Amino acid sequence: MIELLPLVIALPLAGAVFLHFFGRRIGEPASGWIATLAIGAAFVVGLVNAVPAFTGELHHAEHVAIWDWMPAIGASLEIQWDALSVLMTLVVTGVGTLIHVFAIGYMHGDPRFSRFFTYLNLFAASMLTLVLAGNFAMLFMGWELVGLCSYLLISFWYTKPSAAAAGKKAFVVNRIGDFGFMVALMLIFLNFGTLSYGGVFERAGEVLTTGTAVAIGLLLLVGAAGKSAQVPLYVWLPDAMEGPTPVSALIHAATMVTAGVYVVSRAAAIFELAPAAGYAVATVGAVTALWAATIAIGQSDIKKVLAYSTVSQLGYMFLAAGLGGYVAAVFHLMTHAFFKALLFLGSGSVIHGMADEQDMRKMGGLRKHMPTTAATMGVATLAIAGIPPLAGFWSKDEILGVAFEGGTYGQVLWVVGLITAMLTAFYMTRQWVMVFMGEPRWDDGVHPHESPRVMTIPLVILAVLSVVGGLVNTPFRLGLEHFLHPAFEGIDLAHPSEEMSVFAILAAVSVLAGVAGIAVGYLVYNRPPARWTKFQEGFGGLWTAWEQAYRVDDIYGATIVKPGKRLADAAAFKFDLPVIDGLVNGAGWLVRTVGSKLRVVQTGLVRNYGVLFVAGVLAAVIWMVVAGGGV
Amino acid sequence: MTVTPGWYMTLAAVLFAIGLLGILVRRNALIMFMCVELMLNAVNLTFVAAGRALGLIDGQVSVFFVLVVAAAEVVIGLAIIVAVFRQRSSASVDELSGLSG
Amino acid sequence: MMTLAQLGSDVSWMAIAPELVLALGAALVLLIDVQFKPKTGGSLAWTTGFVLAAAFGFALAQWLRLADIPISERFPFGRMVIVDGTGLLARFVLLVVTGLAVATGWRLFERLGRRRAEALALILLSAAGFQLMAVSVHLVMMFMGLEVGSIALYVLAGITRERADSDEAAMKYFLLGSVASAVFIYGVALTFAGTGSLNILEQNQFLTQNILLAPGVLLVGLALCIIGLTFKVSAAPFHAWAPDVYQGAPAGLVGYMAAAAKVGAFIALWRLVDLGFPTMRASWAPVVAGIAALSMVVGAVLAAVQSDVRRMLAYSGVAHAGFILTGLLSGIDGIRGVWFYLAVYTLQLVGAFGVVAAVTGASTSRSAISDFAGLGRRQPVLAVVFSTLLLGMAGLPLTSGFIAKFGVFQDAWQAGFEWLVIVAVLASVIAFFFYLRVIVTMFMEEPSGDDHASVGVVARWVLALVAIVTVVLGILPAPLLELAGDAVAR
Amino acid sequence: MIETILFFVLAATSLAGAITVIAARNPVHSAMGLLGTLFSLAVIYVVNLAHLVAAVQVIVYAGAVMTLFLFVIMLIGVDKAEERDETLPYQRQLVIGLAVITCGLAIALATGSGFRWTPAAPAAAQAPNGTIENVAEPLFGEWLLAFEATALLLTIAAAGAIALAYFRRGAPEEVAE
Repeated sequence: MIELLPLVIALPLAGAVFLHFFGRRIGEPASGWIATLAIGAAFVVGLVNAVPAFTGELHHAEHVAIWDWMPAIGASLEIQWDALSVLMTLVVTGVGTLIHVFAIGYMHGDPRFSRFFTYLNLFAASMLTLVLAGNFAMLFMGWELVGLCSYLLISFWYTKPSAAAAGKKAFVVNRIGDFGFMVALMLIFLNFGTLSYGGVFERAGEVLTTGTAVAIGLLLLVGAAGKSAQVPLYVWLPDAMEGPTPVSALIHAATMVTAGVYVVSRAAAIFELAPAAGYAVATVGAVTALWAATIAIGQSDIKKVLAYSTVSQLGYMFLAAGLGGYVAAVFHLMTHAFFKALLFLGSGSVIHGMADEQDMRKMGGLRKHMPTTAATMGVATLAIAGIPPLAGFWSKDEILGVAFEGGTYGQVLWVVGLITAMLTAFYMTRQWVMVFMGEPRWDDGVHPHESPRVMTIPLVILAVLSVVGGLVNTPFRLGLEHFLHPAFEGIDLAHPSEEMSVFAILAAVSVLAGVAGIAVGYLVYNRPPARWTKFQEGFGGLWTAWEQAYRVDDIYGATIVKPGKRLADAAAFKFDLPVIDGLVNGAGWLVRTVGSKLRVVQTGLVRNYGVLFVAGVLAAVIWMVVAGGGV
Repeated sequence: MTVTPGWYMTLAAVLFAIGLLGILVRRNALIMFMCVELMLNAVNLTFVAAGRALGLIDGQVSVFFVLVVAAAEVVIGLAIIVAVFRQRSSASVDELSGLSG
Repeated sequence: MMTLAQLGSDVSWMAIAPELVLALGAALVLLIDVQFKPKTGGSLAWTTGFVLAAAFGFALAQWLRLADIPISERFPFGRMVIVDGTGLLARFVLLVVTGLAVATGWRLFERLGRRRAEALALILLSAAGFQLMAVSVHLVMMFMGLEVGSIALYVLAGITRERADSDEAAMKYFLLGSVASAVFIYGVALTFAGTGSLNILEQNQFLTQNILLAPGVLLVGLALCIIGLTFKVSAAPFHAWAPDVYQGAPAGLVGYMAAAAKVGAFIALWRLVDLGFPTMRASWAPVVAGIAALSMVVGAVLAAVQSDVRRMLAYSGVAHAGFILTGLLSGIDGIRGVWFYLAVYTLQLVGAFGVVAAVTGASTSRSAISDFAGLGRRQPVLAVVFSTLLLGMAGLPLTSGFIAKFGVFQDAWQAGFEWLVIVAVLASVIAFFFYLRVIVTMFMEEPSGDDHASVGVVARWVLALVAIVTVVLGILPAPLLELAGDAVAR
Repeated sequence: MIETILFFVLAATSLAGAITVIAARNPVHSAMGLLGTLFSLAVIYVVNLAHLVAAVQVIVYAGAVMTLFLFVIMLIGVDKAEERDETLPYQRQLVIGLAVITCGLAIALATGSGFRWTPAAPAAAQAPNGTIENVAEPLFGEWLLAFEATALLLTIAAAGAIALAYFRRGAPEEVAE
């Protein structure tokens, strides 16, 4: 059945192509269902082929060649099917399918309904290209395609200037990361002479010096930080909330932003040789986690909270991956995909029910009107807050456990992670309470209503997954660890302590932190808004800073964008014209001058040519004899 | 003082060099051909002398092939001279500089 | 006493069947001309095409059963030639190039009158010569192949003898070429003296088993052999003949002249340095690298200042010779990249000269770039084909030229010639501009003067095909790369 | 001893002939100089036991090739003196420079190797006796293919000569477009 794997990419791609040509004619909701069918079928194909991985028969990575483009340098279309890609594929297609279904309801009535699904399918195909790639060339292809599709999706409502700007921003910031990624690939190619995973990772130990490995690791980190919205390149993600909510759920919870984590895990063999780069990854992750969590606290836009929360959780994954806890990182990636997709879709359901209202201060008391949404989002909130036995608890605890075992530095990061966990519990509770509890604070003329079945059923499924999803890897039964083991063969994986007492204490501490966060959130926000203000004023200027996201955008604007723009202007008119043109012209002039000087040699006279020939003969002969030690 | 094949080969080298430099100093195409013949003869002498030193007949066999090539080159070369001469009434290569740069 | 049976002891007609077919075909063409005195060239064209196809068929047949040929039968004719994949690939390229050249330059043959039979026979014989050169592992045999190929080319350069330019080209080519041949065969004689053998494989055997205390004479011999071959591929500083000859020779034949010599000489050069003298790598590699670097720089810089398309192509050919030499430096595996480069470059070269012949006339000698102004409007198909081929030569990504350049650069980089790769990339950048200049002229400038451009139906299709192949191989190089890899393995 | 004397005499005559080729003003004199070199070499071949080569040298070179040369010299009427002064700028200086370098290289190589240019030679190598039989055996055995290739060469020579120098009566002479 493994030969069918290319279908995983081909099906969504075919869906996109089909909808591109016929979508408008088919109209809604049929085009939505076709897209769903395409990705659903991809999920089924993936699932069928995942069976050997589940039964433990997939010991080594299987390869399916689609097209040998340049086999010599390992650049071909080739699927690598190992535990890591199995997991990623199932998450992408599985969660993706649910999001597609949801989107059918959410995008109801949009004039570009079918176009939306074209993009969604295209995006899914790109993401699957990325995770299924068997070499860096194909990975890069998927990487770029994903970026392109996210641009299309974020600025889907391109008539809104903010949406168009957000798309552009995502594109530009990602480009910065991509540059690092590209340089990393070049270094890899120059050192290994190939781009295929096998050729690189198996020989990493013998080929790379520590210095090179660190360089490659750091460059990969730059690329990953761009895609996975890490400090300092995270700024595009909150803005990207301008896109339709299913897009946020798909891109910013389940798929694209996890690409960075995926790449770091994939390149585990390189990071293993470069502990310094690993620490850099962990540090970036911890800083991001805390930084974004604080910002999330101050947000009042329902989606902005989730956006910063996503950034923060991705920081978590980086933290784990940087310390060698790849399984923990991938585990959290998976559970996060469940509950964050659920949260995004839930918020979408709320926005849908509230007639496109996104300000949480104008919500409240919605649980009576949207019971399913409220319940499922409640589950997700508990899950992300790390309340046992929900999914988030297990994965978050594993990350914290890994950090705790990671020496002194790891324990510092553990403290950061713990604080972040508490903050996460707080702001998520704050969100849920503000939206669903208390008195209604709606604008006039808003009549909240529960969303149609097509939207709530995915919510329920995701809620179930958020509850049980964590059970695949508990300290009692390391299912995921065993499952992923073949993909990390030869990698020294970091584990949480295996002693039950340590686990129990750590778990107790983190649960306590979560409960504390929930308690504060509930106590403060389940009251009239006046009390919130009082609470918030207690933080003084800090709260304002959080509310304004530390004004990072303004800072970037002032320090990078504006000078950059000015520089670009200056470059175009002052530098470009005289200097660049001068350089080009100068080079051209040099070539022409040298050329016309050399041309004189070509007199057209055979005897002159003869002199040149004989001189060349003598030079070559003497050089050769001297080089060969002949005299 | 015994003559070794090396002596003959040195003589051949000198003949070859004379031929090679002759190409550069003469402007009459016919004489330039003669210089090429001179070079090929130097090669033949080298082959014969080397074959003697090595005790191999291959050196002498090679001479026949160089000879055939020399003959074929002469035929074509003289034909080209005749063709050029019909156009320009001159066999001086210094006058052939229409193509340059 | 020797008997006939002994004489035929290791004769393998199959091993040289393509050359035999070409030689017989040449004789046939001459006989048809003498016997029937055809007014038009139709019958000769068909004969030539048939002969080329038959030769190709024999080569293909041998390729298909190559794996079954035991090692003992790989060196027939007293170990003079080798039966291997590289040699067969060289034949494929040469035969295809020959066919394309005849098809695209057919207008010239029509105008040659009764001389067309000789021209066709000479083309077939020279192809046979270069093929023998590419399969020989015996230096005198290699010399014979070289001479058979080259002497025919001297004549072809001057075949439009009524034009002073053509005569001049023939004379220059012949004089410098025969000097280079003499240098080559002198080098052969010196390596014979130095190693006691004329067979490349035996020379290598001798050198691996013995350490020479004073290898001076042998080194001179090797240097002279390398010079003789690099002359044929028009590498600097032995390139001076190329621009003049390419400009003076009839346009319809230049493509063949440039391509065929390159195929034969490069494969022979590879056999010489990598099969015969790998032990002396430390001596020849720097020299070859130096020649390569000089060729790339001189070729690119001088091409940039040309105002004649054919001179520009000639100088760019010098640069390309440098690029291919770059690939030769990486040892025995380098042949894959070299062969791929040769295949795609010669194809583009023949195609490009085919277009030049169509635009400026098949027997003229001048083809100013300004003659191409406005071609995009006059002959859009030709203009697009020419642009594609030029971009392929420039090495634009998504053309076969890019893959080829990439391959040889990569090989050279891995062989430790990083500096050479940097020079090569710089040269490619310069090269890009002069190729672009022609394209800009074709599409952006107003036509000047009269329009002579005309192209036959066959030539048009063939040229379009070459352009398509250039693009397809840029996107889908794997089959051809595999073929090249196969050849090394076999 | 005899061989030593012979060597110096023949070296002298062959070099004298070669210098005549490149120095004589009259092409006919050059041809005569070449002839002298060819004959000297033929004798050297005999001394080296290359009998058949010597015979062929006389017959083919001195006989056929030189006759052809002389014939063309007469045909195109250049049997008159050539100007001595160099017309190309720098040509003479460059050639002198190259000649000096060539001499230096030759001396360095010759002395560096002690005139032993054949390091592969076994100590007790017997000079091969170049009788017709001894030469013919490899020529038609191992070297058969190369021998056959000469056929191609001669065909090319014939066809090429016709293409370049045979002017058919009444045939249109203009192919330029």
